Amino acid sequence: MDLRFTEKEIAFRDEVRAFFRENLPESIRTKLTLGKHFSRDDMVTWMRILNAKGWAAPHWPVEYGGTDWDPVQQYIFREELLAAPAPEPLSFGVSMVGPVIYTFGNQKQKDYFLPRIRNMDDWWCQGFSEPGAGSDLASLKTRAVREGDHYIVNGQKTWTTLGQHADWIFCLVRTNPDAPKKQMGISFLLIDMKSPGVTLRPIQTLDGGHEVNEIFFDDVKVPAENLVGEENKGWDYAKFLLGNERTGIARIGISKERVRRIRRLASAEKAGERPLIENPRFREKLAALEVELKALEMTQLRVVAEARNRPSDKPDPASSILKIKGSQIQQATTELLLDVVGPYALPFTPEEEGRNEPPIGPEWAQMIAPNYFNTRKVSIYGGSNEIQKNIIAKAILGL
Amino acid sequence: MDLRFTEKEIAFRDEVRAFFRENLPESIRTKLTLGKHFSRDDMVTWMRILNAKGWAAPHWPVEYGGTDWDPVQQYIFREELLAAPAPEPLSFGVSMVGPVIYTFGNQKQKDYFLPRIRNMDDWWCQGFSEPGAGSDLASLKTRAVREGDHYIVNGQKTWTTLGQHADWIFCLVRTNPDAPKKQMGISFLLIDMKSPGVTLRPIQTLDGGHEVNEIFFDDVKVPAENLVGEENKGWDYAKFLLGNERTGIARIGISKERVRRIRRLASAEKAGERPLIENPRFREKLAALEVELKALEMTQLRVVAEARNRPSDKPDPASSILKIKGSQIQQATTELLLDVVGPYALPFTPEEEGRNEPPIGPEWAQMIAPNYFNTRKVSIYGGSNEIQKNIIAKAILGL
Amino acid sequence: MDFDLNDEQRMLKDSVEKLLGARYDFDKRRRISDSPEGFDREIWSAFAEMGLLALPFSEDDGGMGGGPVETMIVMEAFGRALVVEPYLASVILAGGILRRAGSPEQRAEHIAAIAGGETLYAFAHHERQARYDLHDVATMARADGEHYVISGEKGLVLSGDSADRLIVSARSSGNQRDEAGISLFLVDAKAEGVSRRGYATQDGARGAEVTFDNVRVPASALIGTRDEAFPVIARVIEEAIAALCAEAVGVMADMHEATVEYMKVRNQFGTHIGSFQVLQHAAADMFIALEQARSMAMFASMMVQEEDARERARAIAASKVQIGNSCRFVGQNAVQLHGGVAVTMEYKVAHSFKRATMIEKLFGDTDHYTTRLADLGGVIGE
Amino acid sequence: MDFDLNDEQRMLKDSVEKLLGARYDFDKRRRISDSPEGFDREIWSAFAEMGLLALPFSEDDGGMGGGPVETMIVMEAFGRALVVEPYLASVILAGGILRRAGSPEQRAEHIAAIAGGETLYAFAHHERQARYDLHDVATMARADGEHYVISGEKGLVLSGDSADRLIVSARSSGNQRDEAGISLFLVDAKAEGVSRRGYATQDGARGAEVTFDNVRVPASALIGTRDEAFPVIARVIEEAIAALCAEAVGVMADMHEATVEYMKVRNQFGTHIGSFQVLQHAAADMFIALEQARSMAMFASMMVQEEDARERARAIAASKVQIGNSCRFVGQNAVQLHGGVAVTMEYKVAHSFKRATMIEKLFGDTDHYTTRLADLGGVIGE
Repeated sequence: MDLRFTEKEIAFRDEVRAFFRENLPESIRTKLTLGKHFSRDDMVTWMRILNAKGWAAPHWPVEYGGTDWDPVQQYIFREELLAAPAPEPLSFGVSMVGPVIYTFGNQKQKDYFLPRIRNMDDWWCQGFSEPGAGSDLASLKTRAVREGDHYIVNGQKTWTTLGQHADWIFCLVRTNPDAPKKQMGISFLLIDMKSPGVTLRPIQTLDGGHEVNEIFFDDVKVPAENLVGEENKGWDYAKFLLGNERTGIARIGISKERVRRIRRLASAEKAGERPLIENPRFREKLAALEVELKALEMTQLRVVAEARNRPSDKPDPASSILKIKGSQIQQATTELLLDVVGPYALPFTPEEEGRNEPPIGPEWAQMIAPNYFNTRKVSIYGGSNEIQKNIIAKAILGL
Repeated sequence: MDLRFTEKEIAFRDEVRAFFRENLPESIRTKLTLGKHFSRDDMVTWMRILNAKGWAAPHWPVEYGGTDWDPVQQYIFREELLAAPAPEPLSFGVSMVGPVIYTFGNQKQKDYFLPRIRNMDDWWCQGFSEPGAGSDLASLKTRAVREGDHYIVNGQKTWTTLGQHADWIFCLVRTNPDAPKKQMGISFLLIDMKSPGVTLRPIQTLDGGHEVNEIFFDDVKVPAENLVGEENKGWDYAKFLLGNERTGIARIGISKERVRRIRRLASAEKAGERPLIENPRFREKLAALEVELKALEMTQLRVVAEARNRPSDKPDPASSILKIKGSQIQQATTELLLDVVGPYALPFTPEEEGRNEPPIGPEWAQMIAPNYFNTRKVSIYGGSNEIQKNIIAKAILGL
Repeated sequence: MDFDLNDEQRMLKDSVEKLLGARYDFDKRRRISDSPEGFDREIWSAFAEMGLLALPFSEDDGGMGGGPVETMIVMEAFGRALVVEPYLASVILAGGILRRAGSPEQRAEHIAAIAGGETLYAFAHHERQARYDLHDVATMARADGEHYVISGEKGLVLSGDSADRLIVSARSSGNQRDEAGISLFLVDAKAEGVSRRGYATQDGARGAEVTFDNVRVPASALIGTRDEAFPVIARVIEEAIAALCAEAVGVMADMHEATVEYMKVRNQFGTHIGSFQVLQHAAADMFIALEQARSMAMFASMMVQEEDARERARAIAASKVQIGNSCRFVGQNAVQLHGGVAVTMEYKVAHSFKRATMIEKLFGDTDHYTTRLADLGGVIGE
Repeated sequence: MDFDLNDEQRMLKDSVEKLLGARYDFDKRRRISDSPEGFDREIWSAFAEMGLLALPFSEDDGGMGGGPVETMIVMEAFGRALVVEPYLASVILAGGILRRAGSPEQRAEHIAAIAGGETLYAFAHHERQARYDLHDVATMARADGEHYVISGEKGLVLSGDSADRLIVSARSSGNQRDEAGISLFLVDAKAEGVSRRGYATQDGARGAEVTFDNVRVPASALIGTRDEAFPVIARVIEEAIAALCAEAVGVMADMHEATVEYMKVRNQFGTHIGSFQVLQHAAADMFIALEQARSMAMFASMMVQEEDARERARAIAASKVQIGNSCRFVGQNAVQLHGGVAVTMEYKVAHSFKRATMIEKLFGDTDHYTTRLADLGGVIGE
């Protein structure tokens, strides 16, 4: 047992860190530091920089353009990326549909889609959630009926993140409504967003942003060749996909970057005659949060190290800890930022490209309340924290 | 709406406070201030002082030796008593079996038992809980079989508080094992502890004290005249009794007394060069707890004031708030005391009557860890906090 | 001790709730908030007609002679409906200053104007560097013969963009963080040298940055005693906090009811989510937090009248701490129990959550008042 | 990075667990704790035979050359079994002092004695007024020719009542709260002027108050450099904290397992209580707290070797905070989920809860280390 990084791992970390320092465009870094949203172009630019280096999808098998990094290297890469802070590679492509395609798709699908995902030639979005379903994903209602070499799709998806930028959507659709269990009779379909009958309605989120959408399918014709794997087996692929999603969901790198930012801002911001960071109550809240974050980092490393000994299609149920604690800590960092900004949390300045006016209050204060509001979602999505505790109780504790 | 006490209420409070100041034996007050247990004699002495004044059972109807105080006065009396700090009148007599007897008992039972309860001629204990039942009280197994003018009782009770001092025990016993529901077929029986076949086994609690007992009934002959009310209706009487128990369960007076004690001790105890009370972290924890306590006091007053408009046999489900928050705050006060004492929580000095040796460490530190341990029970007994939340969800929120 | 409303108070409660029920549903509120002025002058007139704008003023000043309990009733109803009209700014803050410190002439003129509803007032006090310290005032008021000349910047002027008149705090002597040396002035919002930049607030209301560039006012614009405004400001902010506590109770009660209702109708895994014990207990915990807050809002309303300044300060600090903790707990749990829908602007609970969050921050946050309460020796007393 | 035990470590773990499984069940532990000495010399001999008492000492000193990971393995197993034998006192504390500061002669004699198990050592350091400040030492050591004369009172001497030899900290120069000026001495527990009052501790182990009344020791009793003992003491306490963290993990893991098992067999309302979702989530929350503590116990074991004193101090402070929080949470919930049975001495969980509570308090509590970590600038770093 040696919990320190090896020299090789440290060298790898330094290489990754240097690459991000030298290649991440400054304008993107600044947006992330201020908690602002990046644009479609920002994401495409960044993905192509990573792809040119061979790092757009490092966890993919080498034959599909991935790397041979072990779980610890994958972890280091990801955390350095978040701490830079750089945008995460768009997960809908590289972390969700990509692995489903290379694991369950046919050769033609692999050849066509995988390189385009890595290079962000296609922007993907996810069509799983439906208005009536929520955490009970399998109760979805969107129908796909086979007619000759096409499916005709009707229904509605919701919470489609960044769907407004998307070229393609991967969907769970019901192909057999008479299956004995709701998890059966679901298929995994790839749909071109430009298909006639696809319409998108933006959902304005409580932070004032436009990040998620509703998507309506009205007699949409989808070529049968866009079915992934077997018909009616889609639930298996979805479970595989959601298992992958849980990896790295702790987002330790983001929280570390925020903790550093809190310390920086609180050193500059005065509370009374002295910097806020010297206020005992504030500094001790920060220290207490750092303890939880450090503990979670160690827990994450344990799960990562354990992954070396695990079959990759069996996600560790302990990763539910990462989701629960990770989301709680992310939320706590936004609360502490709210404490830092104090009364200047109040003004609301909508993000607009090309705005010339100076903001109300300090520039760094603009996005703090919206980030706090918006971060409430992290304990809801990707399997709510209540669902995660059910998983721990059942899968780990046997209750 | 006027949330202040009226002048009449203030005068009443002053009268009560003065009576306690003048009549509570100093040795008893000191024991309570140090978190020590008082003896049987202490309790009898104190109850007789109260009874002489007519205050042994103030919430009883005047005809049975109670007072005509309204709920606010009852509240004031009780809180002044706890804050003195004086021992609470033994609840098993005046708050539990007493009201059951005067509400459901026959004239002979009233005439005999009620004056003896007030004057503590009889020490009562409670025989409800059984080893297998816990929060599911109605699943009790102790049997009583009618034979002529007697019942023959067999079974076991547990968690019998201060049973070692008791002259009488009131029991729930199963008289009809074939009743269609477990709540039916239960009767309420008064049993002389000196009856042949009653044995008592002390349970040592985790604080090292002897407060609770197991009681075994082995063919105990109980005269049928000791049945309260009707046979097989005991569950109704128990519910009535438990509803009464919830009143005043917040024990605000105890917590107030402890908060003051914490402030006093922390002003004397040094942490580094300065008194602990000047440590920002400590003092702010105390302040935060005081806020919760003050809020609970106001909530309690609201429930008390509301009680003026409520039928007395319908306990306010909002009293579940008092139980939950009250127990949490009681526990929090013992945690803060543990913070005050610091490393000197460690030595364990069993309480022994007539011990001559000085204690290890300061006298005031002796009972702090035991009190902390023992106070864990308050969120378990009297309907655990989980049960109370079920009550709120169902009875108030309609879930 | 008596927690019941008297007949008049019950009538007040009924009529405010009826008005808002009929004319201030969630859709209407969204439209009002999105409108250019960010509030509705017709509703404001209705408030005036009902006497709400005259409520806390003495009958001698042409008011209704209401006390803190009456304000509590109105603010709780406003909280439920998420009212964005400038009641806090014009009636409680500016009105409070005038009521407590205005000369008979000032009171005659301005309280009538506030109560009538045609003229809007705002209190320009908070400055960027002050954070939560009421005595931190850098704006200067220089005496110049029979006039004062005011210069400085006020950052968070609630409802300041639509106000016709501003009450400005400025330093007439002493150093930036002295309690002594602060004075209050009445300034026309369109006076020369006053410039404003209005903005929306996170919770759908309005604020303004106001800059005073050598604004010249006559000596008669001084409210109260020169250099001695601080106690007045502190007292009025205490009244505003008591009002906010009541508003918060309304916001939370509405969120809690909406959550419980949602739990009864939202189905997942083949049953309504209200049947899951974990969610039931979360709703019970929210209820407890709400009731504890309600208790402390009542306590604040009672104690804001207390004449002993230290006792009053303890009570207000304690109330703000409880309200802040409850706002955070109830708000976060309301969002969590609703799930995805609560993070969209289409559900009221998102707006309520934002208002609850901002109430936490207004006039000093939970940390600020916890520290202050500790400095004051707690709220339980000897 | 590698979280796996190597073969030797796995063997160590297996053999300690096997020994305790066979000879240290809960009934045995109660009997041992209730015995006059409060520990079992036969078990102690078994520990010695297994090499546990020699574990952390270098092979040059006749030890096994184990590091913090080996100590972690042993302490976690001790925590599960609630071992009351004086391992912390004799091996970790007194042994640590000798290992780090003893002269070759002292090490040769005393480390062999500790490792052999016949002689028991204790560390007499803590004084009543010191609270959690390691540098607060009022006990005096006055030089007198070739001797030192020691006078003072030590309050919390862990396992001090059975110790044969005491390592005593005393002030040889400076003021009571100076870091400089503290020295360490080896004193025979039966030396003239030493008086002891043994006591039981809340968690079923033993301690002693030790009074030194002009106790005369030769200069050769000095351990390490005169006046410069503080860094040694601080370092050894850090090692003791890392060991305690591991013990706490064992205590908590056992409580958690017992709770989950109890939930599976305890029936109420016609079903096992483990079927109630609220209790399931409580058990899940306990599990999270336990795993977070386990992570930090590993972190402490790794970082206790770190040579940068500031980094080491941050890591130890952070670990103690996490352990303290987890101990409280897991302990309180274990009791709550067990219900009544857990507040009796007849259930192991009550004893585990008490040990967990005392671990929180030992060598500085959660508040103490939270403040300290804040002073050190946190644990996340730049």
